Amino acid sequence: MASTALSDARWIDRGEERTSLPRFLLWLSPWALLLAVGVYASGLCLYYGLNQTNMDNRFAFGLWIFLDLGIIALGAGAFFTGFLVYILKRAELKPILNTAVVVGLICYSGAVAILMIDVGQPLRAWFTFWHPNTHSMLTEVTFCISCYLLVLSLEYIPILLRNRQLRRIPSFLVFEHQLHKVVPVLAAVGTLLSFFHQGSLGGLYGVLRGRPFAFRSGVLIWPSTFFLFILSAIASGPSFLLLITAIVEKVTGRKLVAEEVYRRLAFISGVLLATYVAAKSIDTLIWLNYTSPAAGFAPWQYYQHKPFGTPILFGEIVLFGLVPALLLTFRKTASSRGLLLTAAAMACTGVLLNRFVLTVQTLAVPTLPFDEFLHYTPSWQEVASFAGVIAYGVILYSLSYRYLPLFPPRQGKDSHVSGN
Amino acid sequence: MGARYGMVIDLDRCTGCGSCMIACASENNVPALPQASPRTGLTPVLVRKVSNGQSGAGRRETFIPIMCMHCEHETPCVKVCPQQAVELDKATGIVMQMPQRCLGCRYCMTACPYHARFFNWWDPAWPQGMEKSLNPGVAVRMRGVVEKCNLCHARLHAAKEKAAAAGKRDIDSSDYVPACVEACPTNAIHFGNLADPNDPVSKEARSPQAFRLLARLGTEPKVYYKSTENWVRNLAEPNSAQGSEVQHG
Amino acid sequence: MKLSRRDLLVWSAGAAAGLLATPVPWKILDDTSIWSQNWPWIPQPARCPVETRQSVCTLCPKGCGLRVRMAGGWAVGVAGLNTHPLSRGALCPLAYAAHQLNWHPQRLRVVQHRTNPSSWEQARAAFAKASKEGPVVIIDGYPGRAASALFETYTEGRDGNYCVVPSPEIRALTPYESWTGVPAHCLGYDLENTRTIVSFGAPLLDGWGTPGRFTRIWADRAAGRSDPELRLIQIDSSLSRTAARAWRWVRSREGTHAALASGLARALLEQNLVPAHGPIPATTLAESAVQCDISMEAILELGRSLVAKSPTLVIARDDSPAIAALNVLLGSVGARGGVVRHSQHSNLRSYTGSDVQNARAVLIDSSVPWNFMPQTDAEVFRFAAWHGASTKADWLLPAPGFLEELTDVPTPPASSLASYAVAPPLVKSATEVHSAAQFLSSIDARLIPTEKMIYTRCEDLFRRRAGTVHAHSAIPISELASVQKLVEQLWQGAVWVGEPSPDKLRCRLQEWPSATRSSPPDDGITDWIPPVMPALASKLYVESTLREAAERRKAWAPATAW
Amino acid sequence: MFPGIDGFHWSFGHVVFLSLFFAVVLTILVTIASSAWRATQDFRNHRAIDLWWRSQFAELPLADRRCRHELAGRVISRTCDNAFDCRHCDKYSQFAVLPSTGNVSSTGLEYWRDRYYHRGHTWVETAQDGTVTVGLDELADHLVGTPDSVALPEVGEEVELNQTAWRMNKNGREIRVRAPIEGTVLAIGGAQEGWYLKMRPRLDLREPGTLRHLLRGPEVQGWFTRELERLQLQLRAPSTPAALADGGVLLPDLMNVLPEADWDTVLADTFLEA
Repeated sequence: MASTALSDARWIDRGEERTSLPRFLLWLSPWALLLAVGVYASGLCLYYGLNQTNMDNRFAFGLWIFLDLGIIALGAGAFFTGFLVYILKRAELKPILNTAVVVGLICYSGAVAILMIDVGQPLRAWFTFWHPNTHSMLTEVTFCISCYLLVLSLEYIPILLRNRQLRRIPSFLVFEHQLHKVVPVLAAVGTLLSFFHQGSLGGLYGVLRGRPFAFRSGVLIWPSTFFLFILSAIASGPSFLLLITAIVEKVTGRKLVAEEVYRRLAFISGVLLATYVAAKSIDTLIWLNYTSPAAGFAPWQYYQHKPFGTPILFGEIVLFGLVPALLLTFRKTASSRGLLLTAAAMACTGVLLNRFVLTVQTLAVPTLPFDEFLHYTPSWQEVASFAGVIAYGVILYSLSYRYLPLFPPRQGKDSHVSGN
Repeated sequence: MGARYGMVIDLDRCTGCGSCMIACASENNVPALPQASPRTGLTPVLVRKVSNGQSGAGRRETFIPIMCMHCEHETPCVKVCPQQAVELDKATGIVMQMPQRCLGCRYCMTACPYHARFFNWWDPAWPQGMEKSLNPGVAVRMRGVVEKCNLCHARLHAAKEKAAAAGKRDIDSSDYVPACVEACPTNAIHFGNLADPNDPVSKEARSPQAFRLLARLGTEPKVYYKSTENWVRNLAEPNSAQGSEVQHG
Repeated sequence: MKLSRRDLLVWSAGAAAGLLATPVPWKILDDTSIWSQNWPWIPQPARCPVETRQSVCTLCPKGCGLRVRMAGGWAVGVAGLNTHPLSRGALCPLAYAAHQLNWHPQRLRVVQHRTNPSSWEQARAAFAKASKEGPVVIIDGYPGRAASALFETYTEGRDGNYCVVPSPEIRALTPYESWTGVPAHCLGYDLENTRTIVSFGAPLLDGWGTPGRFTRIWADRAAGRSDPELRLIQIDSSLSRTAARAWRWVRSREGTHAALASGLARALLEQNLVPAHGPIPATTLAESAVQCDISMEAILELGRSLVAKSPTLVIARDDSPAIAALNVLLGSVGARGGVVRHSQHSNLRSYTGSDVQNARAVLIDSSVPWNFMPQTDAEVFRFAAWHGASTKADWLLPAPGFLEELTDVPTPPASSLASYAVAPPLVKSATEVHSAAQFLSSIDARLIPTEKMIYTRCEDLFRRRAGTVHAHSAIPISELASVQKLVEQLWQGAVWVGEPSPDKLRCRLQEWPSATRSSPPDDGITDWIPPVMPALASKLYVESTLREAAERRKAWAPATAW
Repeated sequence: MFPGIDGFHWSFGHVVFLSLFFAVVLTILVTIASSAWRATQDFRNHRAIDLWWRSQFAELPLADRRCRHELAGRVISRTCDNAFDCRHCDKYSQFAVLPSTGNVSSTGLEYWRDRYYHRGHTWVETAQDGTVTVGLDELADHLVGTPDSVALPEVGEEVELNQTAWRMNKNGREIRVRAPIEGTVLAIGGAQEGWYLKMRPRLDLREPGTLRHLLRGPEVQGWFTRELERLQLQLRAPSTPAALADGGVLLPDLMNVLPEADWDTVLADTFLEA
């Protein structure tokens, strides 16, 4: 790798193997294209309004809200890892801390971006800070997410400043040095915020008295979904990190973190997921037998509409809940790479499924006795914006991986094998 | 506790002509856009056609005008709005929507079990010159905000001004009649103050034939319905209902 | 001390911080919401005082009373006039948005000659030329007005034809013409006093007749009662709006109303429910039962319920004589609560294809349904306020729109009493428009202009001293001091209503009319369809599923949503 | 929320919620502000340079971070945790400093007994008048040979310990030579007399600790040996002949001899470039 014109070797950490710049750009280009399409679609929605989507008065929330809840749940790995490392002092998870931060940043910034398109009057988005209705879960969500996004960007700065070239600038390096000292504080704040907004996102639907399918009884001002969301989020977060790391290892063909880190993540994820499944089952039983009938809705009514029958409930709790929980918890299964990754993927799917049911199925099932079961297909603009966010995530992660020390310096760095 | 305005709608009298829908839209400057559809249109009052599900001679149909029910207790939309754009007016019991404060998050729409809230998917528009026929009393809502029935609040406002001019404290009930009530050719919609036990409407609301939609949700809607037919009264609660909406493709 | 840049920075930062503590920036921020509410492209309603005027709707011949809210010289709202004796404060749904119609994109604004823009001068010249060459035919959709009289005198002058395209209600009354010798325009139904109504598909609760008239009666005397004072029996192939609300809905196969009528007649006779004199229908009970797909028992039962509460009135949708004959059998013609005569008009000729045979010019008044089109090679001059689908005419002449012209409102179709009202011009037209009457009198100076004629009609009313004027209260016309008073009242939206016609209606039926369906009228019009829909009608036809698809196609498609 | 905003009512919920929220915001802002503030403070009292060096030191590969005592064979293995700052190293005194003996090395690389060596391959030679001379050592010389260009500091310039002493350019690669000692530049030597700096050290040379951070005697021996091993490994790039057999002699001007070797890494390891 002699320093030719088309080389960014000076920017890549010494001794780290990275593919050549042209190949890297080649890898980025399709994502960049996707991102461009997404930006265009979002532009349409902002310029012409939400008539560009297929949402309507009855399906007032659509794909986007599902996306937001989904990726925010998966992004929970960021705060939870921070919590484990800084608050609970689980040093063994330090290697994936940076990855966790980047993934978290991607998830949250993506979600906020989509939310900005999703509201009919983005110009007035700040009104929530202005006339806050503290009884609304959405207020809590807005406040916490915006704060936490700030926290994440602050946590990202030190990683950014450790870039090989940037760290040559004394002021950057010193600032990074100082910032690094206070990161635990940020982690603590982030944990607080995240616990709240993950919960409030669950509360978002749990409080909908008018939608007995989603309405849940709870404690104090919080419906049960509040706590279930926290649990499911911190359960799936580690799994998602595990998955991402594994994928990166596959793509780059390099060993990034110790097998032990995987096991640790899997175990944490598994145990939490098991707890979640238990809680979720109890909650579901209470809902089916008390909450829903009290509102005048016989539970069977919800599940008589295909394809949203009882299988979806089974899938949510057992297939994508209990099964991965067990697979992840037990060392025997978790030590097999294939099983481990499958289980992690299933765990993430389960949480996404849960978010899907709560957002989409809630609106699809009728409330008025003479309502029809509704169908809705997102427009290409919605899908494109969705895809755009994913592309944005891939690009940001690729750049971070290439130019920033996401993972600890590789073993064998000292044996000075020259990169190719 | 001030007035509690509400309605009793006599479904036996509703012929489904839709006068209420048009009168409402005209009174409140609701735009009518060609690109709208039954699911994206703005119909603060929406008359829905419901059948008892049978076919042939045994078939029965009825028309149910649905508007904001102005729920009194735990008002779903008021609770969820992140920025106090929806409020339950203490003095009148009217659930007020403040479009100039709405950011169009549509959370309230998902919260409303009656689908009585509508989103301005398009910029409001009228054919060339037709804006001259707009009602001066009501401001036009812009794209991207939610709107709904506010019991013709402009009329209440006018009535109050009139009363104030006459030096009276309370408005004359004949001065405040929502457009849909006024327009109904069969007087099917009765409007009045439910807080006043002597008001004919509150008497009617207590009649055995009166019912409310989804009353068991516990939101205390202030729009009552009334019917002599059992199958219609059964439409109040989902698990006792047989009926289904008649969809004309 | 000298002010260093640092001091300046510190000072300005402090100032900024201090400003944040005051309401000013926050208030300004808050106001942005108002700004974002008022983007320049969002239309704002005019800010001016609103006054309420009374008038009569002239969109169709049914003459409903209106309360029009006016602001800045434009109509901004329409509501029913409660003191109106016929419409009784009710309107058809479309009327509530009628004030939008004048701004409809389909509004006809300039004279068009075969779709090319032309001028009134050219139109006049063309019409004058054509009328010199040969007879002129004038077709009217709203007989009885001063304008109609003007049309008549004009055509009488030049051996032309004046004929009328009757509304569906009048059409349904035509069978009685031959049996009673009274023109259908002078006949009506005494709905107020009848106790059983058998409707053969007539949309009684869906815009039939003067909408408010029957709906109010029904609401007061029938709605929601198990044993109503007024029994409404609806015979329909499908569950129509009226059927859905009727006391009984009898389901008969599509297009078998006449057959059912004959069957009913047989049922009545066989059970001796009616005096058996006069002719007897050929169709047997069994036959009609088979045709209509109803059991014989059901027909017999229907027959019994027909006479259970008399007086009984049979109302048909079309002009099938077999159905009309039922009224004769029941003795309801000329009787209280039956088919009655309300006034003595001259005999009006309903339009038939032969009328335009040898005509050189055909003038179609704006009141004629847009879907009416005579088969002729004569030059057609069509007056219309809106395009509708009427562009087939050689000349399209922009007529006054809603509330734009002074016109009088004669007795509405199917009314039981004669009535007279005046619709004053409340709003001005944006472009130059002329009614057919104005057009003719601008050509022929000898014609009496309608304004003058309306005034003379008021004089006649006043001279006859019969009937009552319904303003805020009902005043016997005899109590009015002068003609001016009457004119004043009428111009403010009052309605004159005459007394029941004194002379008895005699009806004789030679033989029972055949049950075969009468051929549809040769102009192809079976129902009145508005030329255009007000924009807000989309609430019914586009933004909701309230109306049946077919209905929507029929009414909305031609009305071309803007 | 603020005076003059219509339609907003304070409630208990607001007080609790908003105060909590603003507490959080405050915490976040304070943390970032404080770290920024402390950063500026570091610059003000010259800790910044040291911090900078230390965090760069942390980035160095382990091999470059061996403790001098390990190099001297006094301990089996030890990684320096004090950025080579033996002046303030509590471990330093734990080991007796043996006098250096002999100056001939078996590696074919010479080092002088009276010179003090810095890990960045520079040496310091003290003069009687209290000044010092700074120059590149043998190994560095062999690597770079004659540089294409050299940017020496101005006379009178202050040079910081472990910071750039001067820069050289060879085959389009920039090489930064770290200063072995802090002081003021008195004179500079040009190409013919070999690149060197004559400096007046900031600290008093009579102080025993002044040059304590630099390698001497057997330490240099051990260090050179390891450095040569490293080079051996690194320069054994595919398709290149063994540049130096064990115990062999370094060829001069290696950068030209083996252009295809991974010089990026080699130079960085040699001149302590993180």
